[in-house]
Amino acid sequence: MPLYHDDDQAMLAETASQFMAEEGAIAKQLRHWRDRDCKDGFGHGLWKQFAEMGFTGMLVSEDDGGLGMGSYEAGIVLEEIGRNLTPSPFLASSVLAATALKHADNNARERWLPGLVSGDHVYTVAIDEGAKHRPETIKTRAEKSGNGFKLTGQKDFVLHGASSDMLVVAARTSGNDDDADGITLFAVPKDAANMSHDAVRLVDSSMATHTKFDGVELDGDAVIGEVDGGREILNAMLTAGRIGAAAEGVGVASGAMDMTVDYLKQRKQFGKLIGEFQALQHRAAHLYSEVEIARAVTMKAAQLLDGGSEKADLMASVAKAKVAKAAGLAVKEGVQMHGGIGMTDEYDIGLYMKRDRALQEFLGDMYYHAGRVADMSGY
Amino acid sequence: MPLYHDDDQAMLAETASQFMAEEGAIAKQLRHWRDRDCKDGFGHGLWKQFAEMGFTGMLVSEDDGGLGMGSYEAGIVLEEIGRNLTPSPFLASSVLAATALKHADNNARERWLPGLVSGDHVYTVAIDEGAKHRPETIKTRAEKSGNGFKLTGQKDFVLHGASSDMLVVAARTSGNDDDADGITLFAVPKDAANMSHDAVRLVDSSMATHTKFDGVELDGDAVIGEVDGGREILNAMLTAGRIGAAAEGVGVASGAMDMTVDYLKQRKQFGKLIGEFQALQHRAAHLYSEVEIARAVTMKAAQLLDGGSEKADLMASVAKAKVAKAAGLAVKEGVQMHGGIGMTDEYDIGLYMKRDRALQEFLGDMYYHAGRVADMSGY
Amino acid sequence: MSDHEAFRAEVREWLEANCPPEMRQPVKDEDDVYWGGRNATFKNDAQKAWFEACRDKGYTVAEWPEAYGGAGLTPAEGKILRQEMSRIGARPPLSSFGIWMLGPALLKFGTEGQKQKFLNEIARGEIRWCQGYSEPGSGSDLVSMQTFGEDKGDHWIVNGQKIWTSYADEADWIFCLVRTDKENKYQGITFMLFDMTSDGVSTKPIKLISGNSPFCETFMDDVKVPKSYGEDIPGYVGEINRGWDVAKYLLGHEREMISGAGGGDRTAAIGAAMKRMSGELDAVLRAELAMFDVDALAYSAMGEKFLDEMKAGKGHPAQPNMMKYVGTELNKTRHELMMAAGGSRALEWESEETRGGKPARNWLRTKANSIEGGTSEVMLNVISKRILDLPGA
Amino acid sequence: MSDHEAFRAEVREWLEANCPPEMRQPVKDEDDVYWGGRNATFKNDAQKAWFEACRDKGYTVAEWPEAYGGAGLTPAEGKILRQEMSRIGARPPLSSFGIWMLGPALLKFGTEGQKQKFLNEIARGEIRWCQGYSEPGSGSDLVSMQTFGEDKGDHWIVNGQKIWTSYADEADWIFCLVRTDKENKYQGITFMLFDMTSDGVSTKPIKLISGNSPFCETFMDDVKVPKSYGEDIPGYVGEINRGWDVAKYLLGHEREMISGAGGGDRTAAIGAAMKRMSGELDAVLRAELAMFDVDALAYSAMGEKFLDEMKAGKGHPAQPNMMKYVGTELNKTRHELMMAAGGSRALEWESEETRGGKPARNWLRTKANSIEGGTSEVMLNVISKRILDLPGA
Repeated sequence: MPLYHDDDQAMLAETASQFMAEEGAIAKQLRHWRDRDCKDGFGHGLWKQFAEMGFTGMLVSEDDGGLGMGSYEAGIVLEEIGRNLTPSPFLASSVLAATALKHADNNARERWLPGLVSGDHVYTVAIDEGAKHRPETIKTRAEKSGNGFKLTGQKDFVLHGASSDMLVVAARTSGNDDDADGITLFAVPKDAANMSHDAVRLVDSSMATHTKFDGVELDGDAVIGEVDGGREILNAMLTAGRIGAAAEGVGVASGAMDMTVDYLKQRKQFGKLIGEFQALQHRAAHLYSEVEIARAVTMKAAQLLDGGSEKADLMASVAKAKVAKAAGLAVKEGVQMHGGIGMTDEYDIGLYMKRDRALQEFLGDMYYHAGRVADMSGY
Repeated sequence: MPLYHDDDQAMLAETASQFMAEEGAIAKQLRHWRDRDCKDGFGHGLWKQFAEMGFTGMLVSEDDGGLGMGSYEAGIVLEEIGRNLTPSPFLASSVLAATALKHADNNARERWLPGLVSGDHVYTVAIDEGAKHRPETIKTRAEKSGNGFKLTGQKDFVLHGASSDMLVVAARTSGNDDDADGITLFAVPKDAANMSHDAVRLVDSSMATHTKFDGVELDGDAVIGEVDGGREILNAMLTAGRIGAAAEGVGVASGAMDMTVDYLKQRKQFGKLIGEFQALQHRAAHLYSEVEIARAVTMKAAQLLDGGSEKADLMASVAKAKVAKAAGLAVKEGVQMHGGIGMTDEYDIGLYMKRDRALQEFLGDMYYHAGRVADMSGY
Repeated sequence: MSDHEAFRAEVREWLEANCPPEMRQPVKDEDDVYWGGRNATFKNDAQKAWFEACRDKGYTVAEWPEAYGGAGLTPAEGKILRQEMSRIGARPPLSSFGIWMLGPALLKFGTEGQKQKFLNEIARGEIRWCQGYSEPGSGSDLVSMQTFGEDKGDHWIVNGQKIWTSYADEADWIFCLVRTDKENKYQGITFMLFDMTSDGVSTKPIKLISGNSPFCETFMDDVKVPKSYGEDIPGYVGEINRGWDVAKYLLGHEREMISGAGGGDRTAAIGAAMKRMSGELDAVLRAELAMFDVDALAYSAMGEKFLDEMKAGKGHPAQPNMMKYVGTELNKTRHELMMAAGGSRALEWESEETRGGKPARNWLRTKANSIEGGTSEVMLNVISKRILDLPGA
Repeated sequence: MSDHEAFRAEVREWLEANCPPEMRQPVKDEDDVYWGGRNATFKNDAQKAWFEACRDKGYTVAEWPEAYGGAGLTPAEGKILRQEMSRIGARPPLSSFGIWMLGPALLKFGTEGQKQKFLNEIARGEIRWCQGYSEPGSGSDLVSMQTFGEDKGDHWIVNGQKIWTSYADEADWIFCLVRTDKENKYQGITFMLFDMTSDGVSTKPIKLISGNSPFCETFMDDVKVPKSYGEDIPGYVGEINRGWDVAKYLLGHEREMISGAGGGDRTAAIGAAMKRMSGELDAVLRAELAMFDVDALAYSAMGEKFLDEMKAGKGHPAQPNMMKYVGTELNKTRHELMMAAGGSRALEWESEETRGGKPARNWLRTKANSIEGGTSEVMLNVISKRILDLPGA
């Protein structure tokens, strides 16, 4: 498969680009909700529009009412989300939770998928424990209790946890903290007793929670996949999520870069457009190269995943790390080249820097993923 | 003590600068001996001149016939050596071996120091085992044998080992390979039986050996310091040697930078001096900053060592790593900015790149020393 | 005992007696800093006592002459005082742009009358100053500024807009670059002094990406600036139309100060602190921290060398540009790594655990380091030209 | 079975029958590469057999028309052939600047007579070409070249000096940029073709920092270059004084080729190989390798995307400049890290263990990557101008 959009994908890209630039624009969504101190961190109206566009269920199979598309297509939408800094539960709900629900039995799928596809519901995933992403270690425990389970522990960095109708929670049902086996995924509904959210606003104005499970009672239906067999589903979720986050990061990088290159063509100092200064030209050209490469590897990772390749996991880490490098460079150069006004809240370039930071951290930063590349390569 | 030369040091710097630019110049020494395929890798005549200048014994106490100067002063000479790529046994003999001999008893000092001070002898040290510098592990063993010892093992990267009248060898007299204790230093004369050198030319045209000890018999007099108590002397040697190598690296960096900045003022392309191109200006200015900082930290490390500070060890690693970064940048930018002719053997800039590479590796590269900084800082 | 040792003993004793324990704590919050001025209030008695003791001893501006409110210390003595204050962690008794910026300009360019009036007011914390330099169209290219003062004989009528005037909303007076000759770019600027309560002056705070800030926009709408405030007290520093000389001197001084402060936080190694904060570090992050610490520790040696050379009148006069460039770039990297080590917790923007998002806000704030006081690009231009002597730079 | 599948099967069968096992080994030494030419000799029978089989089949230049010695394959068929050769590790049967450089120029700009003569000679390995572009004073600024051809009616008398002419000492003919109008910078250059045995041509090998090299200086001292070699066979390509168009086309083609090859070694991850070679790696070096491998693997995806887009006529036409820039910079870093992992052993310059200093010589040789074929600086200029559309670039 060639590494560029086919006709359908090109059409999707155009649609998504237009939609997000209009409906998901910074002024209309990010600044709008932020300036109103919105406790969701995103607009439910836009989420409904996502559903109308078919985005919400794009990874859901056609049998389950979705579009049955792949990670590559989700990446197309996510890149536009990134470019416009559009706040939405798309990554958590439509990529991460949807990937987990693919592995659920019919009952669970019937219970949860229609709400996702219709845009009535918002889901999220609870993976991290502590401030850094280390899914190899899972301490949250689910103990057998009657016909079901009792969940105890704490999850951090749960994206819009307090606004979610259901959380996919990775918990340990057997073994020790660091074991690969013994993990089970649960679909925990928002009204579960003994679950509490400490919601915090993050630097990019999104909301996340520290979520506490203090003996949350779950029945057997809550299990996604097999008991003790959740690691594989978790890994599938992580790979899809990382590639999705990378795709969004490519959009953030591109958006920041385009805005900066435009500025270089407008701002004058010393009687010249600052874009005429060769030192800035070379830095911009280097940045362009990095962003192009980040996009390529993200597309490649998505293609591998969609093709069922074993290499998808490695390439997902490469993509996540490379995008972190490129997008980090894009926002840093963006603010620096904008000079003083780049530091003001009035200009958008700083918003790209904030979003990039949160996205870098989500599902593992470049250091984590570079280390993973080394581990997987055997050194 | 302020971090600049006092009057005596300034005078030494001027003397060393003039001497090395005249007598130690690239055409007169490095190219001269290289093009004649000299098996020593340096000129004994120049070494005699070093002695006449007092350089050979500058770290040797006045009681032992030297100048009783410190690491700071040795650094002044080494920076000029680096700037002119002057091949000599100064670092191995007058810094490393001399530092070890300070810890030797009177007999040994009387035996070895006069030859060093007079320039008649050349010494070296044998520390590394394997291709990377890892002095924490020492496998070469010296076993008790009669009144003396029998030395067995192999040392690598022994600078001009085959041209040396004596080698200071770090060997294990007790304990396991990785133990801190149980190391003893020996002064092994060149005519020792069962010692063999596999001499190789290195990229910078210097000579080094893989030296094999196949049951080398040594009498008790060969011990420098205490039996099993050599680690401390070894560490003292390493610290002095690393600071010395850093100082030489500062010279290499400065020499390469100056040559490059000069070239920027001469070469024309597109109807302009290439030094007028802002992208090159900024890179040159960045390089200047890095070289200045590398010099500062090297001076600081030397001052700390001369002042007997506990921080000298840490700062030696900082200096070695920082100089490696700065000098590596200087030679890379140097060759690139010279363009095609920078790749030719006819121009000197490539010689700086070669010398830098060898120097980077000697006594630990930037990765080793950065790791050491982390270890020593407790993370 | 040398004179210096005697002086050190004397300083120690004085500090022991006069610096309250509360004033030996690190500055934590904005109101731990005392800025003086007409509307100043003290946070607590300790702050007041410490300020007044220093003021009376001349220690708010220790190296200024006694006639202008200082203690007339020699540079060597000044260094000893700073060392001793640093040893006990004493806070600065008074912070102000009067001390850092206007004072040095007046000491060099001011009339005796200006020094008597303004320096004493500054030293005693009576008048708080702000600085009117940048304009929206004039950042790195400062000399292109357009705020204009029309000559009306004994006064000017000033119109225009300044930006990045720190604490303009709390300052009493402003020192301000005003164009007084439109035909002459460099020799058409006057360095004016005027009261912020003058008619026609208004300010508007600037919100930064890191949150609220001390920066303001300052608007001047037909502001009347007298040419004289009394005998030998001109309403401008230096000569009319020669304000750029004063401004350039101050910019150099500012860079020196930034680089001189070049030590401090931004040069500290951080790896160990990150491990204490976050526990075991990812291996690659640890390596990045180690490579950073090498740079930071090396830069701190450079800071020491730079200060030593500056004191001794050695070193290249353009070196502060290098120090500013490297120091600010390092500090940005430092905060990038701190954010990485802090993980998702460090992303929090308002939480109690992060004291209102300190890690993230501090990180964002550092991004201005390489913009304010001369961008990194300008620093590199200056190094190219003045140190490396590259053509056409 | 689609046509392509049929073609693939056919190619497989042909390769099986015609590519000797010895020719399926990686190229190790210089004489494993067959360059053709008047004085060519074969290293062994296998090399000869493989070359002749390909020559007779048109596979030395498979996508060229059959009339010019090729096999007339479509691009899709050409790709299949390359894939199948790559699958069995088959060596190129014939390497030459005629194939890579002059051929494409003639295909685009040549007369029918030139194509008939020169392309067939190239395809059959009869004539080995070298390239005369750079001059000592004209590197990045190639168009400033000064080698001059004086018009003598039916011929030129050429004087001047070229540099970086690869294998000039072994080549039979040269394609050479010669100034034919001193008044006209861009439209005063002619792309000439002449025999290296002509009177007045001499060459001198260039020794590089990595050791001996294929590069030469080439001197032209009153060399007579005919304007015609027969009917419809001009002694120059394109028009007189319009050689810059041909040169520019070829430079673009060269960058495309470099970027197209952009895969290969320089994009490979190296961490695992370094560990196999050196044992346990220092922690910080391991981290640096990991960060590099991220870049290398990402670039290899970019290489794939670039080739796919190029084949499909998508992608920005200036993209080869980006590929060349990043690929060469990465390759330099790669060898820096390989030297670090290799330690003191990798420093050896002549030892048997290093096969005559391969690691160090290869490392040094990579430093030219970002100079030859357009410097990184020129690549960045082109990206600024042609892709980012920055002003004055």
